[in-house]
Amino acid sequence: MEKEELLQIRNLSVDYKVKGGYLSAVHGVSFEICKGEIFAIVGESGCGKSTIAHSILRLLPDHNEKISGEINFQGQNLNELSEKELESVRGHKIGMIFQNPLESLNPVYTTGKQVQEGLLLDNIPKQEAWNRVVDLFKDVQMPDAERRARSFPHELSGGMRQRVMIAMMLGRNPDLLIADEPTTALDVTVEAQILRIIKQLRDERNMAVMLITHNFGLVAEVADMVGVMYAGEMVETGTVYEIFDHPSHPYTMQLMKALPRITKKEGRLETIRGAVPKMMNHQKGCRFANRCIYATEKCWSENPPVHQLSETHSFACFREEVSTCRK
Amino acid sequence: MPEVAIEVKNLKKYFRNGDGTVKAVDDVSFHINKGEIVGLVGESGSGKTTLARTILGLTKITDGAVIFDGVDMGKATHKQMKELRHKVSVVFQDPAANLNPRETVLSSITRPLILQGMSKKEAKGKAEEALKLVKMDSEYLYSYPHQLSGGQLQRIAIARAVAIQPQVMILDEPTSALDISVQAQILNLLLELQEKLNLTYLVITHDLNVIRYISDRVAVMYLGRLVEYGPTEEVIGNPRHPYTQGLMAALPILNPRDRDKKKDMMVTEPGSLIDLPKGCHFHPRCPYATEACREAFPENVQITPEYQVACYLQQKN
Amino acid sequence: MKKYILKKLGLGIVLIFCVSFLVFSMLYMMPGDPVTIMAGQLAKTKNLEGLRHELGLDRPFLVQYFDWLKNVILHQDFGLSYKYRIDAWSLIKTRIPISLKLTFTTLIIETLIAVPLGLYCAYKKDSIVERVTVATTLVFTAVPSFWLAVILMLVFAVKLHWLPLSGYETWQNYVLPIITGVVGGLASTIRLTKSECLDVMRERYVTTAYAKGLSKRAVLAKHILRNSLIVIVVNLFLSFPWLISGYIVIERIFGIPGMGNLLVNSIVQQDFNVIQAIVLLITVLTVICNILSDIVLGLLDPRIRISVTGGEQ
Amino acid sequence: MSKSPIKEFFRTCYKNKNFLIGFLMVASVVFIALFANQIAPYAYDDAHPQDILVKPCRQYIFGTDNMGRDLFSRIVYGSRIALKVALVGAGLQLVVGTVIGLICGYFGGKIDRALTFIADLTYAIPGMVMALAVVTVLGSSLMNAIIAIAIVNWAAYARVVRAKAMSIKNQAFIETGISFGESAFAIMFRYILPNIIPVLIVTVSMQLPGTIMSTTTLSFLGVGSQAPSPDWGLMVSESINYISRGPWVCIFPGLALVYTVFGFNIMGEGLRDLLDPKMKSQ
Repeated sequence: MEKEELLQIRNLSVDYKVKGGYLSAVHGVSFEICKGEIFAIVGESGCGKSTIAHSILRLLPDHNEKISGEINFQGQNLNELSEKELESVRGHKIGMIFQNPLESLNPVYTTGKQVQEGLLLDNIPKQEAWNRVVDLFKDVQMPDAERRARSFPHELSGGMRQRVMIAMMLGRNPDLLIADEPTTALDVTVEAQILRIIKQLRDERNMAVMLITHNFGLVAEVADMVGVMYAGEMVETGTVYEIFDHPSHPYTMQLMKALPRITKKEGRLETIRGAVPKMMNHQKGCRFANRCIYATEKCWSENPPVHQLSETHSFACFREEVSTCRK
Repeated sequence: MPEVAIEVKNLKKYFRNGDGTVKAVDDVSFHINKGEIVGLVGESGSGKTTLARTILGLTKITDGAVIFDGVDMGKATHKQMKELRHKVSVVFQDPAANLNPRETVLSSITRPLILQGMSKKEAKGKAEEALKLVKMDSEYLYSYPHQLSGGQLQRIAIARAVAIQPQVMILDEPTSALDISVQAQILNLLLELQEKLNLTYLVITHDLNVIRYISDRVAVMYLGRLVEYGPTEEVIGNPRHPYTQGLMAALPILNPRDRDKKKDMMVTEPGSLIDLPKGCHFHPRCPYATEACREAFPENVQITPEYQVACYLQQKN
Repeated sequence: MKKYILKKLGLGIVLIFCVSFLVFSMLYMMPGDPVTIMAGQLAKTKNLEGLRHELGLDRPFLVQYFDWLKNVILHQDFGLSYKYRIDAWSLIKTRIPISLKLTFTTLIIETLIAVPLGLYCAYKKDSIVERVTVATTLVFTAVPSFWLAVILMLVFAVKLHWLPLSGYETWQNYVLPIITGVVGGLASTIRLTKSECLDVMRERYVTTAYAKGLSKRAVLAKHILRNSLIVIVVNLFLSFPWLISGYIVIERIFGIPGMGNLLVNSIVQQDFNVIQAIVLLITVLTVICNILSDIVLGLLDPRIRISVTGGEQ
Repeated sequence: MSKSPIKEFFRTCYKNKNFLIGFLMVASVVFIALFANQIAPYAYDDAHPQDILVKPCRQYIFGTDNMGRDLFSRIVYGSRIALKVALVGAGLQLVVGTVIGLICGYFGGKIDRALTFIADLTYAIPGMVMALAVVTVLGSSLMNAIIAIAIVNWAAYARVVRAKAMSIKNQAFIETGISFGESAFAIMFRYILPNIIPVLIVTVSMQLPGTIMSTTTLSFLGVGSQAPSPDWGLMVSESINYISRGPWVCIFPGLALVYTVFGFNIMGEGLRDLLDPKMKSQ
């Protein structure tokens, strides 16, 4: 299958201004997303995965951040666009949904109206836009679509609200959907439903999805490609099978063994010692060094090199003898 | 015959809500054996947290009984209740909210001991011991909660729960707010403590993988009713109640190779306690629903003494 | 929605009754004896008894209360003013329009200045206009209106002779009182508008609106403004009674014969029936404003409509 | 980790200019009140019949009033009244409001409904009207004025405390406390109260300027402090009768009041920024 690159991120860094310097939320992250691909960015809280998602459309809530690097999307570097130019990308080319669907919807408008609002940006008649809204609601398998379009957000369940969000962002046929922890606030059964909808829409529309999550279950379920984040850096990328079958970065390796896949009768989970450090942007060395069981002198002073294991699989570490951990 | 730690009989907990009543826990009966780890699962609004709060004596029982060491909590005298409070302890989900932000770790751990009538000095010794049990340095005794990480806070909450030497510990989503690497630490710690101190756990969580890892038996709740309760392998691997089947189909796989395993997922919207259907609460979503299901809630079917299912399908077999 | 309004109305009526009882009993229990005040110090004891009987003040408390209430509701009869020896209602009647005129004008002017300014400050945060406004409002909140009134009077009436010192016949008489009133309420309205607007700007749904591709202008008009309007409009209604209260002092200083002025005079002269009537009247006004604000809130915020009429949550 | 509280205090001041300025202004008023005897050249009721309505000059830096009393001395002594109002008034409101708010928030149910209704009742009568009614019953004096304002204002504290207590009471550490047998009293005062102190400080700082102003307004209306008290409000009120002959008698007490209230105001503003990051930048 021929892959066509859609989004290319090169050396993206995001620093937050804090007293006494810059806090490095994201550092030197590079990856590509191809058309029709689900790319999952996975990592623990505070690893900067959400910051990446928000910086692509420049939607970070504070305005004291500094974004550097390239965000190449369909021949444009989004990081260099003006606010006005970016407006034509948002919603139109790239849609985004968020963790808490209730907070993400305006409580004073009906859900249908909020979806319609985006559609009207394409200068279509109101009635046509409304018909599209109902169609979209049906696309996201909203029960009783017509009536739900006239409901207010707080009258809907969590799962339905997230469907509204998806409908809203799909309305203008974007090429990329960024989903920031889309199911975290939802029950497992609802989570499964939402995931299935996202997958289906990807299949039907050949839309790429950037899925931000801390949940490896979601990754295993839907992702094609995975990027593992740790403390603001992307330590390993690969296909979902490469990551789960042959984790190569020490962090990914240990994380895989910490997943509760077994029962207590079969053994104990492995744990990772220590805690995530806070990174200021002038610090050098591998950010995982303090918790790594393989750490050497070099890890503290130099940035680790990137190893390319296959066309798709790469990781950043001084250790090269990955074959040993391939069971 | 294993010894019973807690027995819940026809427990009901109703709340008044504007015009109507909300049956948060309705006619729930089950027992937990000593030394057992029981996982309680269910979607939000299933009543699992209310059940835990009732067992903890945080909320008044509407009807039924929670029997603990032969004493019915609903009818316990003030003195009996005081004793009971030392036999159950609890750890909640949110590490940051588990400890009083204005108290030191020492004060947080020793407070329940002092309430039991222990001297301050003795209590401090116990606190040090408890910290050792959860593998933390005693220097943390003088820290305030905001100086500690989520994992550390959860360890301290566990230390406090263990320090009073309870028979039963209720763990309400103990790892939901934690990262995977820390979650594994806490789960292992809980297992270790359970073996060492011969504790009984009731673990409430929505994370089915966690339940599979640590529990001996699993209880499944749906809209205030206990629908299935039995050994973990059976309930997760071969669920009998249609709701449990749907729930387990949604169990997140932790290996992409499992993607293609066929699943019958529930496509319906979750029900709501506000608008309960007559009969079995699950029948509007149930593919096997019959006339009987719409009439009355099914009785519990005892498959083995340790395995119960509330479904008409099981009655026929 | 209907149920919601009825509920608020019912609560309002209960409140008014409670206040009427409270006010009546408070004044009943106080140390001064109205009959003595009315008859003067020199009256004979026997005459006092007669007068007391005539006024019905020797009956049990509850009987007096219900009698009073009945007269108030059926005949707008609040009893006699002990001081002026005329019907309290006819004394007050002429004063109501004066006070209302003042408060309405003030409210309108204040809103026209404060709301746009507050919105501007939120939108252009850290601009010079914002900084100046913040500093000015801080100073304004520290200036008591009685002093401001006196200073204004000193400068514009006594020294410059631009405006009359006191009275209520011409429009010039109202300029200084209204300025005082506007300044008094300006600061809090500006702050409220600004902070509410800033709060809304931080909401998640504003991010969603941007993510949809809306322009900055559209987000501001359709989402930020619309949502912050809820609190701003509600506040508008709630500030009305607050203004009436503020005008007690201002009316007194500028010698405007409104309700406030009469209230203070009646308190000094212990003219109970008049006090009761005015307090009750102002309470009714306040309760009406509260109910109106609740209704407006329900109209503007669908969450409230539904929560009361029994939807989910 | 554990810096000395004094150092911490100065660091805080450095960070927040509003608080620093406000604090210095309030401190200066406190200083003047404490050392009024040393600072004021005359007693506050010391009349000089030969020096009636003297303009500000070297002998009387703020001039004299219609009875020949030194205005400067009266204003200096008046600071004591202002601070008494602040201290006693805010203290009264704080204690009553906090206790009632805690009880409502913690117990909920019928007690809560009853007390909330009473609070609603006080909200249904505009503050100044209510205060005037109370003073009518109690009689005119400074203390009664303070009590009247407290009756008007306690509900503001109770509301804040109640809301906060309700949000805290379902937190895990409180449920845990109850589960191991804490009494209701201990839960309220050992668990909830320490955690709402920042909110209380913010509330006091917001209510205090208003309390001083309202009480002074009552004095101005003649139902608070009585002559010859050097209450700033009363002084302004007395000056109206001869305002064209001695405008300074009206100007200076007012300025003193504005200075004091402004000090409390921006100190509160600063405190709010420091203690309640959510209310920041409002």
